[in-house]
Amino acid sequence: MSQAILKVEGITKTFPGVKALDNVSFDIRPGEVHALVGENGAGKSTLMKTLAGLHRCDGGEIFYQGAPLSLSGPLDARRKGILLIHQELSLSPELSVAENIYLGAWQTNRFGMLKKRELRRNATTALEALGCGFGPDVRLGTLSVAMQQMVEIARAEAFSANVVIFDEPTASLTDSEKDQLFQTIRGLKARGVGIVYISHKMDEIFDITDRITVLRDGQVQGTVDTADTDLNQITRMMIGRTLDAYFVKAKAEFGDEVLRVEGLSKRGLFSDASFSVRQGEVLGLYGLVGAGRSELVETVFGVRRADAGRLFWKGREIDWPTPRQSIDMGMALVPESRKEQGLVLMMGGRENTSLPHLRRFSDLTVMNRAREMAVYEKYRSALSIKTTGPDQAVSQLSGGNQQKFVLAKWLCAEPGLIILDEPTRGIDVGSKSAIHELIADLAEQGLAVIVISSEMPEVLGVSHRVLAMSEGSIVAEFKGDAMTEEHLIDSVSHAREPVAAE
Amino acid sequence: QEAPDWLGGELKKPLSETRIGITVLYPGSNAYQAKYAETAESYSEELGIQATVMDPQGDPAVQFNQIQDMASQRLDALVVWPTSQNALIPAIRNASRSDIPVITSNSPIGEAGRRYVVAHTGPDDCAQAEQAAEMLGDALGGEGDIVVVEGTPGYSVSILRKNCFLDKLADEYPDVTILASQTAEWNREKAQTVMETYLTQFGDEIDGVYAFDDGMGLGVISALQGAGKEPGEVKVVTCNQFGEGWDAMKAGWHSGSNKQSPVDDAILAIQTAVKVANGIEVPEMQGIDTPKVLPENVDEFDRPTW
Amino acid sequence: MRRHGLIIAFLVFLVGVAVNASAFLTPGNIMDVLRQVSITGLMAVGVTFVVLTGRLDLSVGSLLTLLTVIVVDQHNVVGPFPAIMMTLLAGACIGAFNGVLVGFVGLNALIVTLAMLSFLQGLVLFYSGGSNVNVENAQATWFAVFGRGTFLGLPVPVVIFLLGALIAGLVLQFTSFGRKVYGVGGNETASIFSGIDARWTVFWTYVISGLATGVAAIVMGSRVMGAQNTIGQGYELTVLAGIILGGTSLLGGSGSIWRTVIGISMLGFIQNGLLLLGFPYYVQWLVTWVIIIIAVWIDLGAKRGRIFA
Amino acid sequence: MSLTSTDIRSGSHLRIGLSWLLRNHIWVFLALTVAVFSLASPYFLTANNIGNILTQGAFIGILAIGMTMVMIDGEIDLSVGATLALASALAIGLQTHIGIWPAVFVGLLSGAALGFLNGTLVALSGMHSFIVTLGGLIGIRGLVFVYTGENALMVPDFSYTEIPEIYLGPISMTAIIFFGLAFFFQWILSSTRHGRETYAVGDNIEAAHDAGINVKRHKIINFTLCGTLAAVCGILLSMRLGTAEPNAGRIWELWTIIAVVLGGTRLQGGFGSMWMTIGGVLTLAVLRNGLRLLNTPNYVELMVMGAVLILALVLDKLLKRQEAT
Ligand SMILES: Nc1ncnc2c1ncn2[C@@H]1O[C@H](COP(=O)(O)OP(=O)(O)OP(=O)(O)O)[C@@H](O)[C@H]1O
Ligand SMILES: Nc1ncnc2c1ncn2[C@@H]1O[C@H](COP(=O)(O)OP(=O)(O)OP(=O)(O)O)[C@@H](O)[C@H]1O
Ligand SMILES: [Mg+2]
Ligand SMILES: [Mg+2]
Repeated sequence: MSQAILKVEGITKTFPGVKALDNVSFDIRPGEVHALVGENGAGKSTLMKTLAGLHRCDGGEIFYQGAPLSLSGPLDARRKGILLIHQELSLSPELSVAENIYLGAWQTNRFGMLKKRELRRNATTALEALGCGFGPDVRLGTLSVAMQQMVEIARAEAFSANVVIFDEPTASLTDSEKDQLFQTIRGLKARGVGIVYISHKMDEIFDITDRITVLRDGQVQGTVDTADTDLNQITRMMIGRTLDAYFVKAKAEFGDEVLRVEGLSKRGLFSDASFSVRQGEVLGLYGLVGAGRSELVETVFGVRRADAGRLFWKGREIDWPTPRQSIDMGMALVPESRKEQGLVLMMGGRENTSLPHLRRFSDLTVMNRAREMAVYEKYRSALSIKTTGPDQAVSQLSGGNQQKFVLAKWLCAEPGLIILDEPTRGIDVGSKSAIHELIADLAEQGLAVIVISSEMPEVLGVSHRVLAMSEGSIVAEFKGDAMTEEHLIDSVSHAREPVAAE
Repeated sequence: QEAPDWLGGELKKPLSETRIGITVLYPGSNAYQAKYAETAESYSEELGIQATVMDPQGDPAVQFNQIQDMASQRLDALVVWPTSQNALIPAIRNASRSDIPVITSNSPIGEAGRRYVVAHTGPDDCAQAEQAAEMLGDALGGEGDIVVVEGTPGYSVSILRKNCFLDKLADEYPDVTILASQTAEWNREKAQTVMETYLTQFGDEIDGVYAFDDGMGLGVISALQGAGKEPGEVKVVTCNQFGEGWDAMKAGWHSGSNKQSPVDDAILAIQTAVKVANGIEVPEMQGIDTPKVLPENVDEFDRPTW
Repeated sequence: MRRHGLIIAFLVFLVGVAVNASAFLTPGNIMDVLRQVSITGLMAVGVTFVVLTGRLDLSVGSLLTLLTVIVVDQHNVVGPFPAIMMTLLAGACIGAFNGVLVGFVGLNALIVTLAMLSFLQGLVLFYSGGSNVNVENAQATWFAVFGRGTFLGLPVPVVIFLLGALIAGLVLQFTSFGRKVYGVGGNETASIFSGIDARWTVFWTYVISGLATGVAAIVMGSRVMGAQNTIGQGYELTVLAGIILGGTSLLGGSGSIWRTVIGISMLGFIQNGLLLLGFPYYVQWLVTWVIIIIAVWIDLGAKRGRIFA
Repeated sequence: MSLTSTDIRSGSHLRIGLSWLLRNHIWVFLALTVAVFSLASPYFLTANNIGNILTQGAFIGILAIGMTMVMIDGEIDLSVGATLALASALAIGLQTHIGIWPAVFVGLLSGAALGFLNGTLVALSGMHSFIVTLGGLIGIRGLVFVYTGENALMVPDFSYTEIPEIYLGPISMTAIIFFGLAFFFQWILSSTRHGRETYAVGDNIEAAHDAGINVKRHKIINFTLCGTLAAVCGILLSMRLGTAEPNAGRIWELWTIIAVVLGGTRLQGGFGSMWMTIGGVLTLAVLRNGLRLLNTPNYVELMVMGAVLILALVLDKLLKRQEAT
């Protein structure tokens, strides 16, 4: 293999109270896709932010194209050819696509005026190179998440990057969008660009990467060639043990119907959705991003109002509930965005856990701290959440641990129906399989479970029955042997033609 | 139409077609201003003239705009109670240049602008402050330690009531010492707060208090009562007596103030404006009386209704 | 140390002034200061609820004026007890009106309460016709007790203030309503997903703010035994400055009542201390400026573990 | 035209027009108020009165330009009223010592310096600008009093007040300066690097920072601009009044914020323009002038202003909801 384009030697980074990176060394070669994997909070994002000039490391050295690299900031890194595509998109919705591609690096003439024409032209070139279906003048806020991500990737073209870092790029992409992304990555690779690829999705890692570096608690566990390793070895390096099964399905013993929805419609979002779910059943809801699944379940839960439709809870028809009523009835919704919808970031785990059930944790409105602590402790250890204490602000936790608190806050209500919207997005394999086991457990305890996922193996792996949703309509239902990847893809890609349910 | 007696000339046009603009403000002592405005309105109605009364809310720039707007309506005369001695000079100059006569009421504008003003009417703030100095000096027998409670700083009334008082005191009562001087922003409650702090700080050293108006004077008296003082133990002198101040004086808490009638003030201003609107000569300066009100002669005055 | 940086800074200031002005730290003066801050303090306690939800209430100054005028004027008409009830009711209603506009209609709080500031100022002038109002039988009414009385040797305003602060503090720390206030302030969407009706929570904080201003107006009316239509002017800024000085975040979700009490007392002691040292009042403004910047900065720096952002 | 966006779902011209209107509804509001007052008062639609409105609006307008820059950044500046008072005091007070134009220059400099101070404090400390500038609102007023010694300062020579007495028809120099500055800053916003950065910073500060925009320096620049514009306003005011009042500009910051928000610029940043601000400023000026022409009592004016503001917010809300569906 050729000389490394970027080489990290012994870097260390400490945050108050956490040693995020501990003597980390690794390298990136031109034309390779180098995977970085590890549990939540292992330090992957921190390492990459250090390379992209967003963090300054406390010790160690970085060599870029053979020479020691010192970065004055993120723009400096981009100009030098190191581009980070963030875990959370890093764009400005009110600006145009072209302006976003060159965000912060706009060319100006002598008078400080933007060279708008040049900006447009260059942006168009970059967008065309990626085969994007939109122009440079569109306001970014009107694009879908996948399209926005393409805008970030267009920066790689625009700055002719030598190193491109993807931090969990597929977290909010559908399979077809993912395929498109992979094509783009292969294109970059062919041009000799060194690529770092961070993901929790192991199939992707084995699909696209050449080498894998495993990080654990801020330390490098080792670097291996992808061709020479297997899932078990990587898993063991990541979490110190192997997993026997990646997907567990609950025993199919169904009880009474818990929820039935008939003809639910909301103009512009979804129409005529009908389904039901029984005790002990795991119902999968599959669809492409933007299919309207989140909106559908949010409406059922009462965060949004429907235009039409009927709702039956345990056989009785009920009025459209408010979230409060839904919770009291025994419904729980684990929302898809933990930071916006799931957690009060400056509160600790304890207060977040009890937030939906204040009445249960209070006597005549006075909070009962002991009861709160007991429940908090139970679910913290059950989900093995890493914190320094019940009042540590959850904003200080890694994404995965945050996600576990979102789960904790809903599980502690012991609901009759739990709806999980992308429950494993951004969660490491270890925790992911823990969540899958949990889903199975819950179902076996008699809960009804609805799982929304854009990951086909997951939705097939955990559900007893799968609904496919496309452009706001439930287009197909699969169970038993009919639950195959081919059927699912088939159903959602023929958007308008309803597929016969099997 | 018959011309009223006080006019001293012929009406050029009927009173019902005479249009007068009035912009009044007396920062803080809104009771006085309210009575003034009320009188201005009721008296205009009585005369049958068209009058507009505006409040610049203490902001000279707003008053500036008001004068501009009234000038553009081509009123027959403007009555301006200036919020600032000098800031309105350009506005008044412009009005006078477009042949709209301006009368200042209650407080005069600065020297530089006098030539754009047809006449000035009203009490003399400076004279009142000097009276206050005399009353306090006399009440203390020419010597003692006093504290001062000021109005909102920066307005012409405050400036006159401060400087004229200080000058008079320095000239005629050199043995009266000023311990401290603080603003209470024409606010009764803040005056009470300021006085309480003085009492903590100086205790029994304080022999007298000068407050710029009666509202703040009443706050001072509340503080004295709170501190367990006897009526008259500390001499309180203010400018411009209000109804409650009159009561306090009868009860012995108040040692001197002066009577200034918003009714007289407003009527004089409007009469002058009507004269000017009809092209009748008026004296450049017309004052209203502000007699001293002292515990000795308080019964000679009616209780003020403001 | 981190949590108490504020208190330490405050103590340093107190000692500094006391060394230079002997009257400063006498029990009498401390009581005076507490009495003087009791009105703004009561308002600040109410507004703290609003600020904790990440919103503002700039209308409290005008509201204080209106309510003081109402309580004093109605005292002469219907007597003290009904007047007090009317004042509290009026305060709660106007708070509720703000609450509907901000909580339910979802309008921007800064602008709504700014508009309300103007509107209430107009209402005061309309109600009073511009003139001052006074309690007619000032000597004979028990109404005087709120502003002038003492209870167990403490001035009643101070007792009301501290009692109000205590109740408010307990409500915020230990009740589910308090938790909702912090939840909505910390992350409104997440709170809605957790079944909290953010609209009602916000609504109630404004009602509390209006009620607290009502109590403050009663103390004010009783202390002054009269009202003029500028009496509460500018109080909204003092209240906000006190809350900010205490370190309660304007973004919502973090802060507390004890911080507000400290902040507002600090302002009172600054004002009083500089008066005692004989500085012109405008020096007090300069000092307030410097202290707000330094205190909030230190507080923020301690929270994030770094001085510079 | 809204220069910040191009609508991807653009359909017919009608739709574009409608969506333009939804994003610029202030102009509809302005037209409405103008229509009402024209009918109600014969003096309203006179060249002289229009001139007055423009001049009167220009002062808040100039403050509003700076405020718009800061607000698109997602910040706020409450200290502009006090800053303008200081600039006007310096411009007048120093005249006898150093001459008219040097004094004016020092006035401008003081505004720039205070803006710089605000910006630096916001950037370095990470405090919310509401807090920093609330402190400034209190403290800078103190500086004014220290300098003026509580007195209103008067110009030594009243010819100073004739400097802005240049008219283009009924339009005064002050109004021309306002419009000139507004156009200039609109150009800055839409066509310069700094302007686009302003949107980027206000819209998504993390993204702007991660993209290597020097967010701190950027904010300092905008606060400095805002302070300088406040000083411009203060100097024009001193030329208008011939006097520097220590209380000049009290609560003007509130009127300024009201004007900017009325225009449609968002307090949370990332969205807005000078066009909107001009609309807001004119609407406010028309309302205040019209009510005065109708001889409404003071309390009615206060109540109407409050009500209109709330109405405008409700309208904005309804239109946004309309736009969403
Ligand atoms: N700005 C910060 N301040 C303090 N601690 C931080 C900060 N950023 C990250 N950390 C901590 O550093 C550790 C590593 O975090 P990092 O985000 O790099 O994890 P990660 O491997 O990317 O996890 P995930 O897979 O969940 O994204 C975590 O313990 C996290 O809490
Ligand atoms: N960026 C966007 N701009 C405008 N509309 C969008 C955007 N993203 C989604 N939508 C619309 O919102 C609706 C549902 O989107 P959403 O992405 O929440 O669906 P989903 O099926 O829940 O997807 P997922 O849960 O995978 O994110 C669709 O009608 C889509 O057109
Ligand atoms: Mg990460
Ligand atoms: Mg969704």
